[in-house]
Amino acid sequence: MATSVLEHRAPAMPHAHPKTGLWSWITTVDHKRIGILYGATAFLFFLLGGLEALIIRLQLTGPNGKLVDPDTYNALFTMHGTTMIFLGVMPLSAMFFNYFIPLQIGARDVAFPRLNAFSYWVFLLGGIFINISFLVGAPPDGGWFGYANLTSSRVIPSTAAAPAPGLNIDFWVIGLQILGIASIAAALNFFVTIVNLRAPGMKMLRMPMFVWMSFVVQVLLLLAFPVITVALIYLMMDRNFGTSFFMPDGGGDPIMWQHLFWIFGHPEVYILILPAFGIASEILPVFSRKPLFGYTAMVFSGIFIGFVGFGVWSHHMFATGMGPFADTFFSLATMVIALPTGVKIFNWIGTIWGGSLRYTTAMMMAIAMVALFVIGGLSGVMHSSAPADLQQTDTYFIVAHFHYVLFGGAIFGLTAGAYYWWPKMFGRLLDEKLGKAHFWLMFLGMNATFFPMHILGLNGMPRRVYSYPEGLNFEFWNLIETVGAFVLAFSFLIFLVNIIKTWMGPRNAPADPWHGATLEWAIPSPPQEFNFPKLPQVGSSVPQWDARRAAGGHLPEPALVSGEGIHMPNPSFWPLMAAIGVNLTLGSLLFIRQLPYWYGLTLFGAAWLFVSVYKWAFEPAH
Amino acid sequence: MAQAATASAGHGEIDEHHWTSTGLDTRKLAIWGFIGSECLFFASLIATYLVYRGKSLVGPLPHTESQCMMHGKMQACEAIFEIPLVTFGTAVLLFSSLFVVLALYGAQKGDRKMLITWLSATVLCGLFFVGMQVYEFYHFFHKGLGYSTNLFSSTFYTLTGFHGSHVTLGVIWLSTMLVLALRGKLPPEKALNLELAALYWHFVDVVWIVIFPVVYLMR
Amino acid sequence: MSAHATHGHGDDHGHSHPTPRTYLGVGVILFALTALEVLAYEVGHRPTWPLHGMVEPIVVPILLILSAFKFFLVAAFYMHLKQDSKLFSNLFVWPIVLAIALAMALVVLFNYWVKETY
Amino acid sequence: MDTRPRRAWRAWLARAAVLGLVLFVAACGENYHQSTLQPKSDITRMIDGLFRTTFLWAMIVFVLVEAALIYALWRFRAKPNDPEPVQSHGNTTLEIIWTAIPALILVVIAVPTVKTIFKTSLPAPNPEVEVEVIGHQWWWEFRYPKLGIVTANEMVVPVSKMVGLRMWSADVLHSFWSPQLAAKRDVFPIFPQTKYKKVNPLWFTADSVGDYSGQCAELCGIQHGRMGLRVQVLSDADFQAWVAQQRVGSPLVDGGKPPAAVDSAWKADTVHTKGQAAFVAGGCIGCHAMVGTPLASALTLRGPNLSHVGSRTTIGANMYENNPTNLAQWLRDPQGMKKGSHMILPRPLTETEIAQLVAYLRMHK
Ligand code: HEA
Ligand code: HEA
Ligand code: HEC
Ligand code: CUA
Ligand SMILES: [Cu+2]
Repeated sequence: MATSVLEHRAPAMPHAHPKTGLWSWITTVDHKRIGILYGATAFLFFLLGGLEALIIRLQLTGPNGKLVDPDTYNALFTMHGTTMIFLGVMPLSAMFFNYFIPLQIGARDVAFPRLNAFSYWVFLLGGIFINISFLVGAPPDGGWFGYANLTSSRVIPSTAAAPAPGLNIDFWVIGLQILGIASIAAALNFFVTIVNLRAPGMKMLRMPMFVWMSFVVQVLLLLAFPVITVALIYLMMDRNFGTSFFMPDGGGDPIMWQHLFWIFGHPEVYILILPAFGIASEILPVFSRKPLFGYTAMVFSGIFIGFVGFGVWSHHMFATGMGPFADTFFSLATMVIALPTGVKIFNWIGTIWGGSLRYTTAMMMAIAMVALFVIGGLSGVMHSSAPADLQQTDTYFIVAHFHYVLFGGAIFGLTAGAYYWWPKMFGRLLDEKLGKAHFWLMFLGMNATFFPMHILGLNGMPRRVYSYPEGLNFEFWNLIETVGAFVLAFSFLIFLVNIIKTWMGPRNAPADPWHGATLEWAIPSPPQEFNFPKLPQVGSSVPQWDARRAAGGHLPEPALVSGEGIHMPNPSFWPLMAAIGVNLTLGSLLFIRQLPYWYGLTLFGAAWLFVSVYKWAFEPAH
Repeated sequence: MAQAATASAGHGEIDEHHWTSTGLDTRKLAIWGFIGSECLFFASLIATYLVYRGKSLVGPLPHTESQCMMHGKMQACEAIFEIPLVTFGTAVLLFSSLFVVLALYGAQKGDRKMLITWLSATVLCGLFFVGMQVYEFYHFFHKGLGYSTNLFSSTFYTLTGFHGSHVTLGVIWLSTMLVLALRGKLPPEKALNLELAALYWHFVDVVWIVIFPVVYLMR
Repeated sequence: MSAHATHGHGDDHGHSHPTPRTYLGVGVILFALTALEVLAYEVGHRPTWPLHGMVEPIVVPILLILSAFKFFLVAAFYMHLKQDSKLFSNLFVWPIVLAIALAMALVVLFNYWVKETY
Repeated sequence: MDTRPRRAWRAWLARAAVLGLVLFVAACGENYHQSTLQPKSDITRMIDGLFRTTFLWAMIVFVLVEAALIYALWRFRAKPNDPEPVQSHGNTTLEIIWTAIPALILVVIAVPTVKTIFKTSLPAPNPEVEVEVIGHQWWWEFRYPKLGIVTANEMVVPVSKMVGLRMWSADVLHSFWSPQLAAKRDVFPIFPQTKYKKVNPLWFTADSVGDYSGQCAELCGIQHGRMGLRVQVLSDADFQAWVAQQRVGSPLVDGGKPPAAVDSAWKADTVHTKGQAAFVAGGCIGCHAMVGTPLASALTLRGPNLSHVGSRTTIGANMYENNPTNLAQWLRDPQGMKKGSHMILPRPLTETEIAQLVAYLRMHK
């Protein structure tokens, strides 16, 4: 499909696309390659976020930690949270969206391949932008939800002149706006892809569960990101132009920021977890040799989670004193989310119940994701009780909750996906022995790191403290947590070793190593550029199983075909150019407070963007 | 594109390159999805305006006289809004919505004259509206309403400013279409290109339909 | 492939294509509604005008209803939602519902459920 | 596979489980001096009861779900030559059951939740002691408007009397948290210009005498980690004595003027006079109200009121014990003691001045 405004110049003939080399990656519009780019980039960011976490853990190992300064510590957890969420889990999910949505729905590519490339480049440059802050010594340090008015520049309007605010928060504000553009563009793309490019016969209620959950995620992204965009704009104005959106001295209200942030922020947590739910729903049936239990219930519970997810945001604000009616409303609404989530958990158990379970690494990761997510979910329900949350909020009990859902849920789910789909993406099976070692260490390390946080939180350890005194007896569990974190780091080193080892080995993966149920297993590993020589005809939600059954239990290895006559989109270099334009335009806003003539760079960036978009629009798409 | 599917339809066989599961055009779907997303963008801006209504600490205020700081001293300031001018701008924007459907009609029917006439009219209306807003902002500014003067000014300028920038983008987009039309590159098969721009334009218009009463008319 | 996709832009599903006459008619109504809005505003805010007492307390509802109606007309006729696929209508209506719900929730949260000072 | 290592594994597992249990029990013990699990007031008991209800049900769900999962993992593991499992697609009755049972559990949690919300979120109806809590970067100010007291970082209250707090902030958001006595609530900035003031309430009736620590719980900048506080619960008699002592020279009593007798006693005391001279010369008065200095009545200065700093057990917001060594070091190098704190001395003090100031500050109990 073309994005161009005009196609009159598009010659309808196949082009010879360069297949290798740096240029081919820079100009690629192939969803599979973009997926790999997303994955590689996000994994590096994840390691960076992990490294930040390790420093946090080292600092907190014992009482009165002196490893880093308090301000550095604030920057570390801010960037750790921001990195993990916006540069780690979201783009790791985007890797799977990119690679597997088209494959699972039987499409040749996403709806707008060049827009897809654009999303990636914007994400990459935005991620670099926000991390450059470390190099210039001004890393964001206002926490990952950047509460105003700490993040507004006029903090103390007293007689003593407040020091000129640094660029720390500006990096964060602008970086998130850049990343938001990437997310919205990608979400629009996948949304349209799922609605419109499903293979013949694939009705909505025949879509693989991963595609369904991804679909819900795209809707959430489209609806939630505009809200934080507005909030960030306000914050930027407060910082740079003296407005008072969140400043009480001008009549504004810092709580406004909290509402706008969490109206985005709560749907965001489902944006983070639903892809992992989808992945688990793919893996559990395949390795249980049973279809997903309660397909329809799974679909509707996912939709319901997304829907209700928009009505619970103030559970992050119970301590702000919203009054009894708001507290009641948001408490009850939050509790309701346990129901559809429970439906998911029970249906997963129903799926493995009576099955014939093969314990591959992917399967173990997926099962662990179910087991660990339950723990995080249940602590979530404990927070949802507003008065109880008055003790829990801003303590390590919360930190425990969200690492159980984010690490136990999202990261385990995504890692499961990596093991499951690795052979499809790279034509090589990851080593199962190393995989199991990775799994057990990760499982152990995860619980050692995050379980004690429950105990510490309930026993009075607040979060975001750069050190704690001796007398409170926090040291023992903190020590265990630090050890756990290094076990986790070690498990990821094993994963890296596994990747490298497999990389150097031969391409040994068959098209369908696991006896999968969905369309991506019907084509060679890795797939050819056009994915499907002929669009598949789909008759159920498990087309590959249907085919296998029809073939008497054994399917021949699909042959490579020439792809003659299949028009694939042209590579293009304008998405990258446009992404640079976006970064120039927004990035230059960093300096408007200090040096007004940087407006020049902003205008230059806008012009650059403008030209790139026109070039893009008028370039032949096929 | 969907229109090219004609060749193979009805034979039980699909044209793989133009297949869409819903039969709807992919780009049109995208623009609608984008519009849906934009609803939340404007909703956030409007909600902030509403929440902060009446909470400004100093003048000038939209509908009433107030005390405000001007030329370095506190003094009485008149109400900011001038309803007749915006009403006129609103009407112009509404008309432009009408004009662009007429232009689209012309494009679809291959009526080049109709297309060019109405499309030019649309662009002119859009330009007029942007001009009206620039004039309005300038005027307000000289009545003492800077961007950071009070909560009203900040929320008002941000909301209407973002609407205005959407109008500006729409004008650029429609002008591009106009140039294409003038060069004869907007034949009926390509009318969809104009339809997308028109949808965006209508959206910007309906946002104003909400902003106008909520911001200008509600006291 | 479903039959309707053969019709090009997917914009007429057996309904009659609107004509410039329809568009014009809608335009006239839109203009009239705007005029009514302003009239309501003026009447509502000028104590000396006739009907002021009646209109004043309901100015806001009047404005909201009129603008909702205008919104509907533009969306249905100019944006072709009346003839186009239901999917497009859903893509517009549900976000609007959410948007209104959130905006109302915020207004309520800030104005009715909190006591500023204790 | 050889069974022996497996057995060894199991033994280890058993031992680990026992150890885990012991540790977990220890985890809920009295060792933690800031624990939410050791409520010492009416409101925290109420919240603790609610927490225990939710915790109980969460544990029940946890055990059932994980048990079912683990059982299935063991029971349905693949065996060689397994036939294809029954291809069940779902079961509507089951779906209804496993929606309905959790719904019931939620109702059981929701009812006490709502009850407690209505009991805890409103201000105290008629408190016997009223305290205004004002968050500053990074210390707490406590004012007792009716008793005429201004103090910092250590709140003193009588036992068994309802204490009503009215809380706000002088700069950014903070959150007042006293885990054993009052749970927590955020405080929001109120500046002189602010028209719409958000003052948050909290209340508690402490049920036993003691010294309880607490801490700011909302990220508020560089020293958020060390924005501690203490609440001392005294017997009624002790509290009355404390009040009488603190009223001397309080900005809320006589504009900070001490009674004439006290004043003349101080003026005769060289520790006082030298210290006060250093206090003025060192620039301390720029930020601290202090009895006897010109700004003794000021309520809006940057730093805590020091009129009775000698009576406090800690300095730097519960960071250091209040002893001569720490105090001297604090004056020598405030930034080294608490990096980023807003105490920036106009000039370094001489050792003599420090000695004089320490003696002076400690004298003012
Ligand atoms: C992947 C991300 C993710 C997910 C899925 C969730 C899921 C949930 N979260 Fe969590 N949450 C976060 C990420 C996530 N959260 C983050 C990052 C924060 C902190 C932000 C910050 O402050 O930095 C946070 C904070 C947070 C708070 C605010 C705490 C505070 O700061 O004071 C609350 C309060 O209600 C909450 C509740 C919930 C609930 C009820 C769920 C539910 O969706 C969970 C539902 C699941 C289950 C309940 C388990 C399975 C169900 C059953 C087995 C059925 C039977 C169950 C019962 C009958 C109870 N979360
Ligand atoms: C998906 C999200 C996610 C993930 C995966 C993690 C993973 C981890 N997090 Fe967390 N965390 C958050 C999201 C996440 N976190 C958020 C949102 C916050 C709140 C921030 C805030 O308050 O603003 C937070 C806060 C937070 C805190 C609280 C800080 C505080 O409040 O003071 C702590 C403390 O222990 C912590 C620890 C960890 C640890 C040990 C891991 C480990 O699991 C990490 C394991 C991974 C690795 C160890 C990587 C391996 C690294 C190497 C092998 C080194 C090689 C490196 C290079 C090549 C560069 N995190
Ligand atoms: C620029 C302002 C400023 C100046 C000047 C200043 N202080 Fe401070 N002082 C503060 C602030 C702010 C704090 C609270 C620091 C914290 O805990 O984060 C403080 C805390 C203290 C404390 C601890 C109080 C307590 O209860 O915890 C003492 C004692 C103190 N200052 C003494 C002095 C003396 C003596 C001088 C003069 C030599 C002085 N200060 C000068 C701002 C100032
Ligand atoms: Cu004050 Cu944190
Ligand atoms: Cu939430």
